[in-house]
Amino acid sequence: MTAILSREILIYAIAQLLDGVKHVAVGASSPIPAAGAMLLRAMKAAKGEPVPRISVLGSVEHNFFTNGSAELFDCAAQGRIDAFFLGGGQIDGVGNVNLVGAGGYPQSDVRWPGSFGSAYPYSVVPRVILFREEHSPRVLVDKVDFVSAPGVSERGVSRSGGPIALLTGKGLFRFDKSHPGFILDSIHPGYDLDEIKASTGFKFQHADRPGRTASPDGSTLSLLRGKVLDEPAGTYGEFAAKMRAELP
Amino acid sequence: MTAILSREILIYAIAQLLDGVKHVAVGASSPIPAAGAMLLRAMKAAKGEPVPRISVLGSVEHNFFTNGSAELFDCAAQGRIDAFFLGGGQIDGVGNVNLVGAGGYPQSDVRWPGSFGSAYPYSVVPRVILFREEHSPRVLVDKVDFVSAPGVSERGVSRSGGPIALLTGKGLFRFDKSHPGFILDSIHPGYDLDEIKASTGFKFQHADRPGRTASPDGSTLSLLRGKVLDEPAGTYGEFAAKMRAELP
Amino acid sequence: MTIALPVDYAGVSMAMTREMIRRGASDLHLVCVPTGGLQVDQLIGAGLVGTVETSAVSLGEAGGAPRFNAAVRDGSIRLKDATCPAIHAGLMAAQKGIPFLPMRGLIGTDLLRHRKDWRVLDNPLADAGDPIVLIPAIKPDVAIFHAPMADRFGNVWIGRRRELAAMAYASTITLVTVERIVEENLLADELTAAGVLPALYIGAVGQAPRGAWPYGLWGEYPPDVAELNRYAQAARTAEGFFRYMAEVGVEAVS
Amino acid sequence: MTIALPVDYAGVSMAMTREMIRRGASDLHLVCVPTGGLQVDQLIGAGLVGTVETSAVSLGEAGGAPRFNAAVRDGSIRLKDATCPAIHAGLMAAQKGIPFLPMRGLIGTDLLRHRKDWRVLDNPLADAGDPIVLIPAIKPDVAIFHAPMADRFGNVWIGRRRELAAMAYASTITLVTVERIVEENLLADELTAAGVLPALYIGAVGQAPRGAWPYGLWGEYPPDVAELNRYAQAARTAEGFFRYMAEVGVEAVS
Repeated sequence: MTAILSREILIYAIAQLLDGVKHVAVGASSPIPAAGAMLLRAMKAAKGEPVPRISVLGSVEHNFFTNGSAELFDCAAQGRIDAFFLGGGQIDGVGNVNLVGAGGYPQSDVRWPGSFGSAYPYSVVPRVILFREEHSPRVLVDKVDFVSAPGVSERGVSRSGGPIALLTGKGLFRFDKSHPGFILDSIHPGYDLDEIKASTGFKFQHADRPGRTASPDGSTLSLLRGKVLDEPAGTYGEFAAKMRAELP
Repeated sequence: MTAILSREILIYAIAQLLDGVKHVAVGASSPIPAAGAMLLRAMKAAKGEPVPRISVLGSVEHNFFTNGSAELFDCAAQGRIDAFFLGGGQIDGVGNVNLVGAGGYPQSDVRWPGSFGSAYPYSVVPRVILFREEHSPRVLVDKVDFVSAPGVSERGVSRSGGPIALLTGKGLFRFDKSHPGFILDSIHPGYDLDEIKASTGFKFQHADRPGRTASPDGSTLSLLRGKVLDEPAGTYGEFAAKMRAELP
Repeated sequence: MTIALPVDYAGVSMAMTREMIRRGASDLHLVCVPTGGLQVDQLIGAGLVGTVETSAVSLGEAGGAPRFNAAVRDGSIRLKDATCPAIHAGLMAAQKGIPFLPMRGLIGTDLLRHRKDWRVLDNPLADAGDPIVLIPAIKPDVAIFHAPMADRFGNVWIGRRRELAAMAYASTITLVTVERIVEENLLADELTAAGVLPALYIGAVGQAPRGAWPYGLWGEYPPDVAELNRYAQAARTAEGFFRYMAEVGVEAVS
Repeated sequence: MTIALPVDYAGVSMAMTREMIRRGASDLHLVCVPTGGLQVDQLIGAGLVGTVETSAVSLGEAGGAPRFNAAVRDGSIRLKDATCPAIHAGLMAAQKGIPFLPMRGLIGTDLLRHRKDWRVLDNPLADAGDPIVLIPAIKPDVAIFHAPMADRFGNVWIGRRRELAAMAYASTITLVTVERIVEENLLADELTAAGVLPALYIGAVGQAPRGAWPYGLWGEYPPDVAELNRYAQAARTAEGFFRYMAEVGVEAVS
């Protein structure tokens, strides 16, 4: 058995965060979340349990929608999507996400593409997983410069969804919406609490000795390296190819 | 030349009422309005003028919509339909239309199918032509028992469409929305003012000696009996067949 | 239980209608999208229906809907008289997960006067006045229809009959009968995909050849006009209705 | 003039974009449905644009949109930052002829704070509170896109890319380029009809083979990734942009 790669830790963490969902939507250009969902499906299938439906967004070949680009949002509004991933140019300590730009608005110093459809699924999908590999004070800020999608909403505002976790290349946080704020759940192999603190621009809660992010066991790893990556050019062929290129 | 049939008078009257429209929608089960629209198209084509678009509603074979049964209403809302026809179990002197039932509600003595989509196009299509061959006090009532679609709207209510005329088997009325009420425009051959008065349940304005509804001239009649009815089994073949059966 | 049912020409699952009557149910709330016919009339005649929300119920060229009309006279069903675009608006609100859709053209109708769930609001985006009606979301528990084909993966081909998709989006679950089930994935080819309601919305698909009979199915077979007329005649009385239903093999199992 | 333009994978008429730049225009108001890319970047770079209403502008894998980003920094375009479902909601309101569509999920965003045309209303159907945002109708003058085929009657086949239909419904007129024009009526066969935007909405159709290039067209050809990267590099400066455009044969006629 070769050493477990850091991305395999991320994929396994995502599979665990998704446990129990019936339908997860993942972006076509998000191989790690997609692989996490596919790993969960393989794990469920191996145990003979019901498998989650995985919908690949923005894939021309595997487009499973037939009502244009509004259908994803409608589908989420109807409660048909249980989990979703969101990244961000900036993410702050109360779960706000900024996809618009840094330094002023509208004449931002650094302009990113824009908010896309972030706010809506963030407000209606029950399990939104914030995923950003870069874990630095530049990304994880105290307060975002622009709120594309708010982490929590004021009392009285209808909201059925929101963030449940933030996964980075260094650690996993759980989101506590009552606080609101992030609680460090575990640290990935190779990092420590000081490193996490130094690279996180917002305050977060943590145990004195936070746990280590779990690595997949042997059988899970062989599912990941086998079934998930080797899946032939079927529904998820393009992901498999991407993953194969990224995971030596 | 054979004698002009009473239905040919109606078809010609409709063609005149539609003069100038760019797009008229007609029901698949309304051969006279459809023939009127087709006659106008033939008359325009003969003069080398732009022809109106005719859309046949509810025809399975000639369905020109692709967004389900909501598209007609959306299309009308967008201002893409200039003229439309409406009948009614009862029509009253201020242009109200009843398609629901007579005598009480909800436990009507006589129940008709229901309002269908009447109110919406009545409110947004600029030229709605009320068409009902039966001209009797039972149909043309003083006040409808149920307003499926109102003839006029209160001041301040947004309304861009409404009735412009009422055509029956006995005469043609114009609608004056400022009054509001009907003005007898002309009486079809074979009827007179006394007959119209006796068979109309609402009060209406009229000249002392109302005019006679125009008959198509020779060339128009040959268009009607030729091009319109003989049109091969093309777009309007089913109408042609219906009309041919009805017009000996 | 609220059930969304399509207009007579869009694809009516008469096969499932007969099965529903055999199995029985009570106090169903039917939402006709946007009008009803034979299916609604039979469900009412068999005593399954408590409420009908519709823009119209009729047998088309075969005349009025006899059991519906009788139930209206008796007051044995609750009527929510609507109009086509209001039904579409309510379903669209459910599709979008919003509480209501605004709609013009209803002020001055007796429909509005009798629909206490429809509310008039002065358009907040206008300077003054401009009353507009708010149609609350219609969220059926189940949508039921009949379509030409489905694939092995549960994708259903509805062609351009997009009111069927609108019903499905708005409903918690959708049950479909089809003429045939095909091997190939209907989403794999852009030509067929354009007319597909994805499996995501579908609870179950059953094969029922000629499942719309005596209605027709667009692109497949025409309506059986003689049979529709026979029903229209027979169902003028409750006795005639039950006799007819027994003749076509539909009796409550109880 | 307000122009609706589709997302990069739906069918972008780059052929018409080049023609627009040659002919020139000013102070265009672009509505991206729901995001923009190369087309929007080139129209901005060529100085045709006054306002951009969009959920995002980027060149996807090729990176940020250089002329858009520069214009944002300079403040030389007016920005109406939106989010995908709000663009869809505004177009849907126009489609339905209603003044607004309500939408949840926007309260607490800075999008809402900067969009003075979006209004918060307490949901009139709730007992108390429940604030919801009203998105006003978006009514473009023109919608422009590229599609695989049209027929001689002006019917355009858009397949399952129904945002193209949504754009057309909302817009006064729609201009389309297509890969090919076919002889048969696309509405005559239910299989093709399912993916048709009817001629009713179409102002003009022009044939432009590979008219989406360097974008791809679904079901037809993939994007020219090398060319998109070449543009992304070249357009980092205004000079580089004009040099690139001249190289691909696009210069203002003036």
